[in-house]
Amino acid sequence: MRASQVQQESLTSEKAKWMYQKMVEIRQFEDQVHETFSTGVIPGFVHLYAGEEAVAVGVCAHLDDKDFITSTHRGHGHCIAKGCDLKGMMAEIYGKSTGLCKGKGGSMHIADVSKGMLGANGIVGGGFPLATGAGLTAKLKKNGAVAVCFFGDGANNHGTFHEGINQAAIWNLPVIFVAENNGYGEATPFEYASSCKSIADRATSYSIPGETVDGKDTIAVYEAAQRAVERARNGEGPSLIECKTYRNYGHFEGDAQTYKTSEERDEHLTALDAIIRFREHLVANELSTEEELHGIDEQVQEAVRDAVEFAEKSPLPEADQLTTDVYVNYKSGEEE
Amino acid sequence: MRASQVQQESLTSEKAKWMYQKMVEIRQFEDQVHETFSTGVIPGFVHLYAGEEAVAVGVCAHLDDKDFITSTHRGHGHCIAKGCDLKGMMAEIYGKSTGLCKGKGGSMHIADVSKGMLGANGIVGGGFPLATGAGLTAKLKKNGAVAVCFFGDGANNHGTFHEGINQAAIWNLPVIFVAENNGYGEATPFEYASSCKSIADRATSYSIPGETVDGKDTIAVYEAAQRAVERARNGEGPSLIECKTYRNYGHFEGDAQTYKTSEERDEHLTALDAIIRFREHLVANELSTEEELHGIDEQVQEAVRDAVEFAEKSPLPEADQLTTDVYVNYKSGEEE
Amino acid sequence: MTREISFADAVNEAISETMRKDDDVILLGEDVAGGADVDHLQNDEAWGGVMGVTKGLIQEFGKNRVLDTPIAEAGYVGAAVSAAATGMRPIAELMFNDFIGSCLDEVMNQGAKLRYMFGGHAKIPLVIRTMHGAGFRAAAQHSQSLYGLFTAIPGVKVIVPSNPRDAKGLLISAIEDDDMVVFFEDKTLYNVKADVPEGYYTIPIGQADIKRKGDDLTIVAIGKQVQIALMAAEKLEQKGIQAEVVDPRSLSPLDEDTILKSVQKTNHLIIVDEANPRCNAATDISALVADKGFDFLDAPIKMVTGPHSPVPFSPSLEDVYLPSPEKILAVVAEMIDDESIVAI
Amino acid sequence: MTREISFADAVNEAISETMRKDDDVILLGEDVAGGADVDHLQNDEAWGGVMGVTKGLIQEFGKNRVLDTPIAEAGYVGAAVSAAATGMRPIAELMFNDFIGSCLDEVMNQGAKLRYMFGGHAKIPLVIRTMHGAGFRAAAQHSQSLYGLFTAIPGVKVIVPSNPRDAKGLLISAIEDDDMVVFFEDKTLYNVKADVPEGYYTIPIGQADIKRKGDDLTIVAIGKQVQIALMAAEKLEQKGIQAEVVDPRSLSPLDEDTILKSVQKTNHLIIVDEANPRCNAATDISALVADKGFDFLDAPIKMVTGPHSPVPFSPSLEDVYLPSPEKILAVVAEMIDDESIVAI
Ligand SMILES: Cc1ncc(C[n+]2csc(CCOP(=O)(O)OP(=O)(O)O)c2C)c(N)n1
Ligand SMILES: Cc1ncc(C[n+]2csc(CCOP(=O)(O)OP(=O)(O)O)c2C)c(N)n1
Ligand SMILES: [Mg+2]
Ligand SMILES: [Mg+2]
Repeated sequence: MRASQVQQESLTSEKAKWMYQKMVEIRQFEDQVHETFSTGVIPGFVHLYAGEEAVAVGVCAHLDDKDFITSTHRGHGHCIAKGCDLKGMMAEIYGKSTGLCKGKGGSMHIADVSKGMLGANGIVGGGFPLATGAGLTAKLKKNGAVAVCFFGDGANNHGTFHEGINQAAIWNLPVIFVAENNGYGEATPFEYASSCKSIADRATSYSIPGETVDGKDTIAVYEAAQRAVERARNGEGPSLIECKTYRNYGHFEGDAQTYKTSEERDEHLTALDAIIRFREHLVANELSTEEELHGIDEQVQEAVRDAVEFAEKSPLPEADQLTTDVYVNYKSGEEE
Repeated sequence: MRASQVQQESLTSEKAKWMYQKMVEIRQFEDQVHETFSTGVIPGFVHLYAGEEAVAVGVCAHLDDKDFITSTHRGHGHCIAKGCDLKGMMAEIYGKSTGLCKGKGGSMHIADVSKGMLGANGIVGGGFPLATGAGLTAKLKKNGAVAVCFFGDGANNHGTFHEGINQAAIWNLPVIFVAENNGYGEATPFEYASSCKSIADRATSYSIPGETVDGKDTIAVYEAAQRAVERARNGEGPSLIECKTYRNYGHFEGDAQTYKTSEERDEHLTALDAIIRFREHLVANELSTEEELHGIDEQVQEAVRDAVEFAEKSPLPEADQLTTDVYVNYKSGEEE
Repeated sequence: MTREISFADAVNEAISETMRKDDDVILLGEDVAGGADVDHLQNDEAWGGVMGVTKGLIQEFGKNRVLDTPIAEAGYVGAAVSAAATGMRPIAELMFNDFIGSCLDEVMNQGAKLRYMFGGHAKIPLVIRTMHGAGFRAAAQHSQSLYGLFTAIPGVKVIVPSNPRDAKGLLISAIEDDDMVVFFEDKTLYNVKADVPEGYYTIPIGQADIKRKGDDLTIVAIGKQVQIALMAAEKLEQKGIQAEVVDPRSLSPLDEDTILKSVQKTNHLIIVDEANPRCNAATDISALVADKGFDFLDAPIKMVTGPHSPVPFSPSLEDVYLPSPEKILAVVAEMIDDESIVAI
Repeated sequence: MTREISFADAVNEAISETMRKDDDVILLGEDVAGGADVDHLQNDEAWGGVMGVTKGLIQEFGKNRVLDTPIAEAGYVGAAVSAAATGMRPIAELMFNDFIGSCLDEVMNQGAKLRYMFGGHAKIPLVIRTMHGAGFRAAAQHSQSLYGLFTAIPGVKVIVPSNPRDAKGLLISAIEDDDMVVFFEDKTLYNVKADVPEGYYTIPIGQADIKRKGDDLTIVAIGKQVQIALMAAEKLEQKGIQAEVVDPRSLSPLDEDTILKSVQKTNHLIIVDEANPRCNAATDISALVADKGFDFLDAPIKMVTGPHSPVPFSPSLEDVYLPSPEKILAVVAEMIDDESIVAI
C-alpha cells in the first residue's frame, strides 16, 4: 500500500469521481445486459466485463481521445472507460441501426475510432499487432499519443502476443500491454494453459518492464498505468502490466461456470469487489462523500435506463445496408 | 571449459570420430553445393549450413532413428547429422527422381521420416509446432523418443516460437528447442529484430531451462544437448539451448553478404572454425589421431564425389509424377 | 438400428466410437475437455467444447487422449499435423473455421504439402473438425463458411455434412482416412435431430447424395443449404416442377459424376451456398458444369449465395444475408421465365 | 515519356514516387531496407528486399519510412492494418504470398472486416505487396499463386499485373486507394523489361485491358499467363483464328463487362491461370460467364490451370505444372474440333 500513498496525491477528486462513475457505468451496464440477455432480446455471443472494471478504468484514466486502445471479445468495459456513448453501445448490442456500428458489429465488435477505441475483437490475440500499429502511427506522427492493448490470460499464449510485443520493443513504440488475468480462458485455468509463473514474467523476453498488480485494486492499476503511460509518452517504449482480476459472470452468457468454486465467486463479489473497495477508498481519503457517490450511482442508473430505452426504440437496419461499408469505393469509375 | 572436462569422459573415441565425420560431411557437402550452384546446375533457392556443423552434430550425437528432428530452410546439415543418405540428398537438391523426395521437395524440403528427419522447412518458424507434435507422439506412445526443433535467430521472433514452446512446456513434452543464432536473419542482425538480450533468456517465459553456449564449440553443444536430452527422456520436459554460431556463406546462394564485416568473416573461417577446433580437441585429448582424421577427410571427399556423380547420372522425374503423392488416396472407391 | 439424435450427438458418437476402436485416435482443441484439469469438476460438468459437442469424452478417454490446448491454433494444429506424421491419428478441433487465420500455414504449407514434398514418404491421417455458418448472430468473425479456401488446397479433403446421419458416417470415414480432412460442422445444425444408425458405420468420402429426385431442375446445395433447397423443391412441386437436390457432402474430392448426371437429366442447374460468392464452392461447381456439362444445359447456371460482404451482426441484416427458399424461387422464376413462381 | 525498365524497377518507381508525394506512405517488411541498421553499409549495399525490388528506398526515405521487420508476419501485417486505420498509408511487403499462412487473420478478420464491422467508421488504406508464381524452382512453399484466396474475401481488393507498365500504374492506384489492396508480383516477371511512362500515373483498379484484339475466341489470362496466352494467340493466327486476350488486371473488383463483351463477340472462352484449379480465379470467371454470358457461348468454357497438386521442385515437373501455349492450343483444338491446331 505504500506505493499507493506516494502516488495518491496525483489522483484528484475530480478524476477519482470520473473513475468511480465509469466503473459504475460498466457494472450497471453489464448487469443490465446480463438481465436482458436472459430474456432473449439480445442476440449472439455476449461476454461481460463486470468484475474487471478497475482495469479498464484505472488504465483509461490516463488516456484521452487521441490515444488508442485495442480490446477483446470482452470489450464493453474498455468502450465505456474510453468514453463510448452508452446509448450507441446498447443499440449496437441490440443490433439496431443507431448503434455505434449501425448494428453491423454487435457486442464483439463495438468500436468508436473517433474516441480512440479500435474495436472489441472476436479474435483472441487480435489486438497485439493492432496496438503496435497504432503505436507506430503515434511515433511517426509525433503527436504524443500512446496505444494500449488489453488482452486476457488466454491470449497471452497466442503467437501474436510474442510478435506484437517484440515489435513494439524493437521499435521502441509507445504501447502499454495490459493483461487482464481473470484466471480463466473460457473454462481453462490460467495455470493449465500458461507455462509462465506470471504473465509479467514474460516481459523479460522483450527487455521491457513487467509488473503484476492486484487488478481489483483501482489505485494499484491506476498507478502502474501511470508509470507505463509516462514511459511511453517520454519515448521510453512499451511496458507490460498484468492485472489479476476476475469476471463476475461466465465466459459468455449461458455459461454455467462449473469450473469456478463458490468460495472464489463469493469472495470476488464481496470482499474483493473493486467498486466496493474503490468507494471505500474515496470516502476514507476524502476524495468524495457517500452522498456524492450515491448521486453518481443514481445518475448512472438513469443513463443505463436511457440507453436501454434508446436501444429498444431504435429501428433495425434496413436490408439495403447489407452490402454497404465493405469498401470505401469498389468499382473505380475513372478512366485511365 | 571446466564443465567440458567433467563431461568429457562420456564422449568416447568412437562417438567423437563419428561426430568429426558428420561435421566434415556437412562442410564438404555444402562447399560442393556452393561450387556447383555457381555453375548453374542446381536450381532454386539454396541455403548452406557450412560453419554451423557443431550445432547439428553436437545435438544429433545424442539421437537415434526413433527420435525426431524438425529443421529449417538451412536443413542440409540437420539431414546429414541425422543420418540421411548423401546420395539421396544430393540427387534431391538436383531435382532428380532418385532424390530422397523423388525430386519433388528440393533443398528446402529434404526429408527422411524413416531416419526421424521431419523435413527441411521453407517456412520460418514452421518447426516449433511440428516438434511439439512429434514430442506428443513420443509421450503418448511412451517409446522414450525425443524431438528436437532446430531454429534460427530470425525464427525466434515468430509467433510459433511462443506457441510451440508454451505447449511443450505445459504438456511436459520431451522436446529440445535448439536456437542456431548465427547473428542474422537474411540481412537483418539478431540485435535489431530481437528484443531479448539472448534467446536463452526467453526460457523464463516458459519456466524451462535455457542456456547459451558457444555453438562453434562442438563439445559445449554436445554437453548442453546431453543435459537437455536426458531431461527429456526422463520425463522432465523441454529445454531451450541457444547456440551462437555463424554461417560461412550468405543467406542463400547469390547473397553478396555486404552486411557482414570482413573481420567477422575471417575470424569465423579460421580461429573460430568449429571443425578446426574440434579436430584439435580430438587430437589433444587422444580421442583420435591426425592420420585417422585425415583418413576420414579423404573418405568423406570420396563420398561427396560419389553423391555428385549419383545425382548427375540420375534421371529427372517423369511427367506422370506430377500429380502423384498428393494424397494417399483421393477418390474413395468403396460403396456406402 | 437407428434412433433420433442431434447432429451434435452424431458427431460425438463418431468420435467416441472411433476412439474406442483405435487407441491412436486422440482429440485436441480449446476446451474440448473444458476445465478437465479443474479438480472439483464432477462427471460431465466439464464443458466438452464451447457448444458441448465433445461432452463426456474426457470421462471415458482421459486426459492423455482428450487434450485441452492453449489458445494457440498454430501451435496445436501444427502439433496435430506432426503427431499424425509420426504415428497418431489426431482429431484437432478448430473451434470456429474463422480462426484458420491463426493457423493456415500449418494446414496449407505443412499438413497439406508434407506428403508431396517428401515424395510420398509421409502420411497425415489428421481430421480438423471446425464450426462454420451464419445465422447464429455471431457476427463477421464467427460466421464464415470457409470450405472454399480449403477446397482450393491440394492435399486437403473437405467434408460438409448436411444432416446427423451423414455427419456421423462421414466423420468416421474421415478419421479412418490416411489423408488430412477438414470436417465442417454448421453451428446452427447442432440441435437438428434425425435418424442416425447406432454403431460404427462409414460413408465414403467423395460420394454425393441425391437428397431428392427430380427431372426438371438440379439444385446442388452445400451443408445446411440442403435443407433450404429441399424447402424450395417442395414449393416448386406445387407448380409441377420436380427439382433434384444434390448434396455433394464432400467438396474435395467432389463427386463430379453425380452432379453431371443430374444436370444431364434436368438441363438446369442452380447452386446454393451461403458462403461469399467469389472464388468459392458455388463458382467451382458452376465451372465444372460449364466445362464438362455444357452440352446438357438449357439455361444459364445460377448461384444463390451470400453477398460479397462480411456477415453482419444485426438479425435484420443476417436474415437477408443468407440464402432462402424465396431467393431460390426467384432464380427459378427467372430461369424458366415464369413470374408466378415467385409467389408460391 | 516512356523508357524500357524492368517490372522490378517499375514497382520501385511506383513506391518512391508515391512516397515523395505523400509523407504518410511508409514501407515495411522483412529486409525491405535489408540490413539498414548495419553501420558499415554504404549507399545501396543494403538488400532492398530479397529480390532487390525496394533497393535505394532506405537511402532516400530513411529508417522511419522504410522499416525492416522481424520475421513475424502477423505482427507487422497487423500493425500495418492498424497504422492504416489510424492515419498512415502503409505498404506492407509479404515477401512470398505463401507466407499468408502466418498472417491470414490480420488480413481476413481484421483488415478486410474492420470497416464493415465498425459500420463504415474506419478506412484501411493499406497495400500488401507480395510475390507469387511458379517457374522459379522455389518448390511448394514459395511458388503458389494465391490471389483466389484473397479475391474470396470481401473487403480486399486484388491486383495481378502482367507487365511493368501496368504494375507501376496499378500500384500507384493501390497506394492512393482508401481500401486494403493486395498487389501480386510474379517473381519470374521482375526482370522482364518494357516501356513504362516516367512520372506519376495511375491505372484505375477494376478495369480489364484487352491485350490483343480478336473475333474468334476469348482468352482471359491472369498475370504472367497473359504472355503465354499472347504466344498461343500468335500461333492461332497462323491458322486464321483471331484470339482476343483479356487481362483482368484486378480480380477484385473484376471487370465483368469487358469479359462479357468479349465473349459476346467471340462466343468462345478459355481461361488461363497457373494457380491450382479448384475454387479459384479461373472457376470464378467461368461461373461469371456461365451465368451472365451463357447465351453468348457456342462451346464449353475451358480452363487451363495448374493441376490439383503442390508445385513440385524438379524442373522437369515444374515445367509440366505450368500452363503453356501448347496446352492452350490443345484446348482450342478440342473446342473447335480441329486436331491440326495441336501441331502448329
Ligand atoms: C484466435 C481465437 N481462438 C479462440 C477463440 C475462442 N475464444 C473466445 S474467448 C476465448 C477465451 C479467451 O480467454 P482470455 O484471453 O483469458 O479472455 P477472457 O475471456 O478471460 O476475458 C476463446 C478461446 C477466439 N475467439 N479466437
Ligand atoms: C514465415 C516466413 N517468413 C519469411 C521467410 C523468408 N525467410 C527465409 S529464411 C529467412 C531468415 C531466417 O533467419 P534465421 O531464422 O535466423 O535463420 P538463418 O537463415 O539465419 O539460418 C527469412 C526471412 C520464410 N521462409 N518464412
Ligand atoms: Mg481470461
Ligand atoms: Mg539466423
